Amino acid sequence: MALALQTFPTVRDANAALKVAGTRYLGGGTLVVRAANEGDVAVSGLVRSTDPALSAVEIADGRVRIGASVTMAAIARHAELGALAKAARAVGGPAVRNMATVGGNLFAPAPYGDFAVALLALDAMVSTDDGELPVETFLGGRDNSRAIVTSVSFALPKDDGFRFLKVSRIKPKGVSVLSIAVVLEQAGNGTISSARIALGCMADRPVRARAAEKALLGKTLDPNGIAAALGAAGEGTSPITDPIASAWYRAEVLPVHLGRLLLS
Amino acid sequence: MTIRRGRGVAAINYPTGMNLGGDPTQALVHSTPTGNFMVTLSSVDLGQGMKQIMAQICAETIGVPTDRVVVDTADTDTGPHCMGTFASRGTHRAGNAVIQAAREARQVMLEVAAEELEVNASDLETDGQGNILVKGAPQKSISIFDVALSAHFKRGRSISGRGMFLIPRSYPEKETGAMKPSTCYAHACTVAEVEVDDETGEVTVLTVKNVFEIGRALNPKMVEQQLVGGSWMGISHALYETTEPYYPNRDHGGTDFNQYLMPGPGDLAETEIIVLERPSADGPYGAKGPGEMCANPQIPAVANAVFDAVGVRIDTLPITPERILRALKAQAN
Amino acid sequence: MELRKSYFADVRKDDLHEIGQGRPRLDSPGHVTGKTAFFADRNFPGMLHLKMVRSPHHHARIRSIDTSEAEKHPGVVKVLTARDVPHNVYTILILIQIGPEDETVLADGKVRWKGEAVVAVLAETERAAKEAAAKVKVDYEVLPAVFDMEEALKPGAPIVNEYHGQNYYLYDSGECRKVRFGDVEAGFAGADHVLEQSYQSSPIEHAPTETTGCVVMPEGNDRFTCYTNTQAMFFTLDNTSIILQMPGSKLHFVGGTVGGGFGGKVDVIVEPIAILGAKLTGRPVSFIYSREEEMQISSPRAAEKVVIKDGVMKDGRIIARKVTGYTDAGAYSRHSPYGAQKGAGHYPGPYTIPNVWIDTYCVYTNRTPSSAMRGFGVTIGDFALEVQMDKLARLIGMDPLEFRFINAYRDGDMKAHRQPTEGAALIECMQEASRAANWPVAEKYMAMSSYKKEA
Amino acid sequence: MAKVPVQFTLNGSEKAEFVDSGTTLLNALRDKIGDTSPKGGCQQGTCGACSVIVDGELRLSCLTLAETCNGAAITTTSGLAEGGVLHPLQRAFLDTFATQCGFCTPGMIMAAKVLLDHTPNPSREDVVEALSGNICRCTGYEPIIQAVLTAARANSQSAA
Repeated sequence: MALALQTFPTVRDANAALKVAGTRYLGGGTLVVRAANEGDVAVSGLVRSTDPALSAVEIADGRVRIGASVTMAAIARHAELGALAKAARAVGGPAVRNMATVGGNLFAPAPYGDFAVALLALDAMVSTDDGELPVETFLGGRDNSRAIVTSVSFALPKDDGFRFLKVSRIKPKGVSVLSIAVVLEQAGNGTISSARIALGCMADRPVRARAAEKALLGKTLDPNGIAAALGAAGEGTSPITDPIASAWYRAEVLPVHLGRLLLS
Repeated sequence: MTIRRGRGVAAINYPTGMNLGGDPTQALVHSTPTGNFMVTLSSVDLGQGMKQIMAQICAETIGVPTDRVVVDTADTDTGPHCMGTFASRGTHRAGNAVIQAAREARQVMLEVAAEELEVNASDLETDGQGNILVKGAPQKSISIFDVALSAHFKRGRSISGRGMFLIPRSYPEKETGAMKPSTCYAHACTVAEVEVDDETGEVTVLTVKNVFEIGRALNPKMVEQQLVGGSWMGISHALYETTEPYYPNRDHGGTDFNQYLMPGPGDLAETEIIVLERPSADGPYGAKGPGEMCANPQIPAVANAVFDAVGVRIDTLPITPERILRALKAQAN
Repeated sequence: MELRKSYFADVRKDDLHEIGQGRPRLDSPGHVTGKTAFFADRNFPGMLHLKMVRSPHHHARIRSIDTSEAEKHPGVVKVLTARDVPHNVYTILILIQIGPEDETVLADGKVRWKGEAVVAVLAETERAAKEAAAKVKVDYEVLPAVFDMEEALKPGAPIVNEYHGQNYYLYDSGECRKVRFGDVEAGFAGADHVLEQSYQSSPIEHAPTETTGCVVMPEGNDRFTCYTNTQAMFFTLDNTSIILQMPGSKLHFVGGTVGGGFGGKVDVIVEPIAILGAKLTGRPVSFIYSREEEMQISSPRAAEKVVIKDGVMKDGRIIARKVTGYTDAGAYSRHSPYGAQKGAGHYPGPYTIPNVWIDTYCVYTNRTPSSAMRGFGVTIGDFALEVQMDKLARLIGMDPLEFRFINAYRDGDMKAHRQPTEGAALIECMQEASRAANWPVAEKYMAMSSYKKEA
Repeated sequence: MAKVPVQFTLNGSEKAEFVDSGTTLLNALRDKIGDTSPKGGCQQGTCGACSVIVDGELRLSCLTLAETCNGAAITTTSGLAEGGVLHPLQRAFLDTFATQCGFCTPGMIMAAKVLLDHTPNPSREDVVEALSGNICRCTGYEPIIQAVLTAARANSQSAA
């Protein structure tokens, strides 16, 4: 059977069509068309929606809502999303970034999904027609998620409040050994008042480093201040082993790279 | 974090050809009615530039500019036998066959010219621009265009030649291993300079200085292409490449260019290439085969540089950050 | 790049017109305009697409193959199994009398590596071929597999390939290719230091940007034109002729424009089965490896293990070198027996050593068959040799570059495989490297010459 | 099988074909329209050999469905030369000997063209980033980087 594509103006109709077994949603194509090209015959039909809301970026009252079809390239060049540009540029090469979408990145298995790591640190909300879910909850249940993601939303971090690092063996473009996103708030005396740290490749999907976050509270950003956090960085993680690196290596260098990111 | 710097050297040689199997290649050369030359082969151009080099070799031998030569390869209905493009044999074997074929064609061409000019063929020479001149009396000349027309339409001659180059098979002596595995050897010496991050095991190759001795650079620009690309591949082999990252465990083999690692355009070492030419006795215009050799010396040079930088030996390829980090941790204990 | 014309100027005449000129490549205009015709750029009406059903097991007995559902799948035109292949058991180097035939075009009763071809499906579209391939049912009895060369050589190891009967290639010289020169044990006994070290590599992929493949057109005259990216036209034609029991006059191969090879396209893998498909269907057939197949199914550079034992004197002379090399052929020979033997002819490297002992083994394991790659039989050996040289120099407290000058071969020196050295140039390469890298060595080394007469 | 219409401009000329639904742009261009300049190196989006320009943006034609390009303006390497005169990038690839096997070349030229269209005077880092999705196994990249920088210089000189 050919791989038929159905196009719907509304997400609602697309959601209905997705109920057919073997049907997958077509975002940028970097995951699902690749799977079909590689012989995944379980993919028998594709559905997409041309709803303009999926391609919108709205910024109001310090919060941003990014439509699920917005590409990494669009985020990277968006004047008001400069803080996120580094994370968006971490995905693929130029052509991939022109295709890969925010919605698709939420489904990308490790070592892919670097932007989802950023969304996790930003504590984003993921919207579908069924409602909104915290990104962490969404990622946990993504394997069984059938509803089309329509947008993600989060509070825009302050200029220096968001840090992102992708460690890759190949430059400038390569998949992750690991990626780290950090959202920090500091009190007037410089001590850390709030910290969210998200990790890529430290499990099959992005995970929070809660022990490290906790260990940063009340500390200053210097080698002594972050030492406990680095020691706890790997707690609760189960790094992947793949052709890029072993779980052992990822676990070994996570504190090194987290330390460099925090002190950068 | 400490970035440690080190440098390493390696020197190698590399055999041309596959003498242990017997190593023939044949070529045909003929002229068209207007004095262009067709080289017919079944040799394969993998991107290294076989077609261009065979054209230059034929042109040099016949005595015409390269743009007067067309290379027709590889069609088994028309091209005579070639073992194939491997074992650094393409230029060497096919080049020798083309020279022989072109010499035979040149001889006919000079004979026809001699008849037209009413001199002895042995008194003629080519000027490399498409003319045949009488030695010592260059005002007496004829164009190869006119010679070819004469051969085809007046004299009934075929300006053509057959070339065959065969290295007979060498059978290794059972007990001593006495054998002739190759015809000639190319040489290289590489010095690599690296930085190693001793907290992550990551290696950056800063510079590679490669000296290659390749017999004769038939086309220096194309030699440069191969040597630069080969040097990159050598570094790639040293630090990145494997289809079985956990060998001999078969799991986690890469299936795409994201998982199969090679240095990207942002990972390039500053690369210097110096070429020496000691013409080989049996190569076409002295050429040896540099295409494979050029990717070898960087591997041990980088390995030795890593040791020089951080004092650990990684004797297993590729020299990954993980292997270095494990060795550094073992060293610290 | 710089040409250093001062070296060897006395033996070289630079009086040529076309040779030595950096002429533009006549193929480049086609490349930059996208007009160069690679094999896959030929598309014929009615062309069928061939997809391979591959073994999911490293080593297994095939109890049964059921292709009935696949044959009924819409768009499927032909399904091929071992019994369709006239001469199914072959080996590439039989053309130069290096046997035995040890590999199946399509698996017959057994698979010996994960990814081995079992059933070929020809369909109107790639999609239909893939869907039908998924419907082929193969009943396997999984057998113990061996992946480690040392394990494979132990008594009682699972036999990988019955056509050999043991897990190594049997040369006329026995279980390995041997080189014996001088008295290596006496050399070790007289050495100031003896150093034995072991080196290891894993398989490496050629990774050409164009994957292996061919397009076959049945002509009206009972001949078959095969557009291919093989690196060896007649090697492929002649092997195809044997496999298909078809006179070579029926076969017409067109190639010579290849999107990178690096040794990865010397195996005869895609052409015979594609031509068979074209013969049995009367239709054009395309068989092009996916990138995954190129990465994991096509032959890689063999993994190698190299053990080097050296005897060295305090003054820097290496007086004995023993090398034991192991080439991991995977499940079938392909070119590996040649590569292992080429290694025997390459050791002990470009150095003059009076006592040499070399054993090179070609070992079978249950992995993707390996074959030739750029530097075949030499690349990993050079890694081992040159790291060993670095270790030896440091062991005796000598500069690594100077240490190489002391041992470098020169014209007339007898090599271990009993050929006198001709045309040496190692010393000059090292001298130039010393200058270029600002790595000074003693003046006496800069005064040396490969001609073996000191300047 | 359901056929769907695809209609777009390719290098300035109108193209209309019926293809199987789900056909990639790469296959539509190569098999239906006969433009074989985009190459299928992986069909995974990891090699860049199939790169084309769709409405000014670099795309991987192997992961783009042809029917999603209706109404688009598509540029491929085969359409760059005008009246037999090579595009400055093509000229530069020749002059710097930046092609060996040539299989990656059309994709490289596409990636470079998008860069120069937006950034006429790129830095080396810009070039490296622009080529980062394209694999070359022959050249070691340096000659290709030099080709793009050379083309940029030629452009700025001819504009001056």
